[in-house]
Amino acid sequence: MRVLYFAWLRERIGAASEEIDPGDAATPAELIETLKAREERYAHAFADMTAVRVAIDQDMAALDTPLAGAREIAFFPPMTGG
Amino acid sequence: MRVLYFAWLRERIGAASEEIDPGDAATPAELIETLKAREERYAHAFADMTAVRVAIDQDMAALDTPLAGAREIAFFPPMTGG
Amino acid sequence: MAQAHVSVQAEDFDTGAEIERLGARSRQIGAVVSFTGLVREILGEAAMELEHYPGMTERALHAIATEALERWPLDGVRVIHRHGRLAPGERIVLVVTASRHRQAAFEAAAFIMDYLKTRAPFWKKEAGPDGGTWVDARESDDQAAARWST
Amino acid sequence: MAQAHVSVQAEDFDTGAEIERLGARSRQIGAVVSFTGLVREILGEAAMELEHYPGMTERALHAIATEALERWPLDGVRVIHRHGRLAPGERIVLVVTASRHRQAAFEAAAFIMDYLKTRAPFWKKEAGPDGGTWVDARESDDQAAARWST
Repeated sequence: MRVLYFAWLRERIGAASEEIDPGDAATPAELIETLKAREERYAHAFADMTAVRVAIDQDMAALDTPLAGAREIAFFPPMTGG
Repeated sequence: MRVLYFAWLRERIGAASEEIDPGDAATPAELIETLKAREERYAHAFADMTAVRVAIDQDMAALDTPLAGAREIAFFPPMTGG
Repeated sequence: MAQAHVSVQAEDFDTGAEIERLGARSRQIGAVVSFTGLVREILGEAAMELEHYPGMTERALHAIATEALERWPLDGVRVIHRHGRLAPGERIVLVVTASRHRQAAFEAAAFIMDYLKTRAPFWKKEAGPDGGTWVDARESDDQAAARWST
Repeated sequence: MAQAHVSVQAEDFDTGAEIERLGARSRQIGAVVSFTGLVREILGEAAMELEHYPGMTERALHAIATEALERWPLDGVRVIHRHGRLAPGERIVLVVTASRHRQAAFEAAAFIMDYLKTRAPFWKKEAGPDGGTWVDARESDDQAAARWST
């Protein structure tokens, strides 16, 4: 599964994208827990979950949306365009 | 006193402006009555008073606004700009 | 308070240049809203004639623009209204508002257009046989203007 | 229903040309409203960097513009959003709506901007010492977007 990070999530994790095997993770929230347990930089990036938004296959999703069949998942802070 | 007419009021009266001695007329409504009594074309132009608007010295006014000291009075239909 | 800039003219105007000019007035401006009014084609390609009341027109537009400046935190207001003969597709009116807040810029531009429709002394005549037809005022314009009075 | 036309690009755009192009689509268009967003000068002359999510950005803008076309009687919608490095005073975003009714054009443009602020994947970083600062999302933008949900 391709995982993308934007803005300060990208900076804290130190990568714009990576291939990750989601393992047993069935939702974005579970995927985040897997990553946090794996390395400190993920724990740091995902410390404040109120500031984390998620998109599955380029559509906005919730942290508990099923990942089933997803090819691309993106994590980013609230948007500040316009 | 200078009296101006616009749009179909101008066309029906057949003049864009004229000098008129208001006589005893103390308001635009009284001035209109004076004009209507004077000539048929005014009676025709001012037949439907719901469609007549008035400005005194280039500010919107009411038909019963005192004319005292006015130099220019204008009659016209509701505005249709923009 | 910023100044309103109002023009009544027969000539066309450059929408992009007006927007750019107003936006460049201050580095605090984050939002520029414009309204462009075009002559709609009602019956064929006939042009229309826009009559106005010279002197009062400028006064009325200036009063409306100044009221907008008093009601909203604006950095600039520009109003241009044409008169004379105009063909379908031609520009009639331009309103541009600049502000640090986008909602202020949107509301002020809508307010100016609503007030302009009922308070600026312009009258439209559509060309046609029998010398043409004067356009009737619309009740919906009165209602649109009324929503701003508190 | 008219089609939405959306662009995400690093290059600047020509506001006047975009307004003219949309207004020329139909002789029934009487109202063209535009919103231009400019980079405000917050702390000195420092530029900012606008990051986005290629692919999703276009999808999100297209979805927002299409929702506006469904909600209001529009004859056209144009949205351009820039990304990359932008200095104070530069244009960031353009929204243009065309309609036969001025209120539809105004409301649709305001709606698109409100939704764009909270639903289009852009992130602003202000340049500065220590590598710059990511701009915080504002609660007022969430509230502005919420007023359109019924």
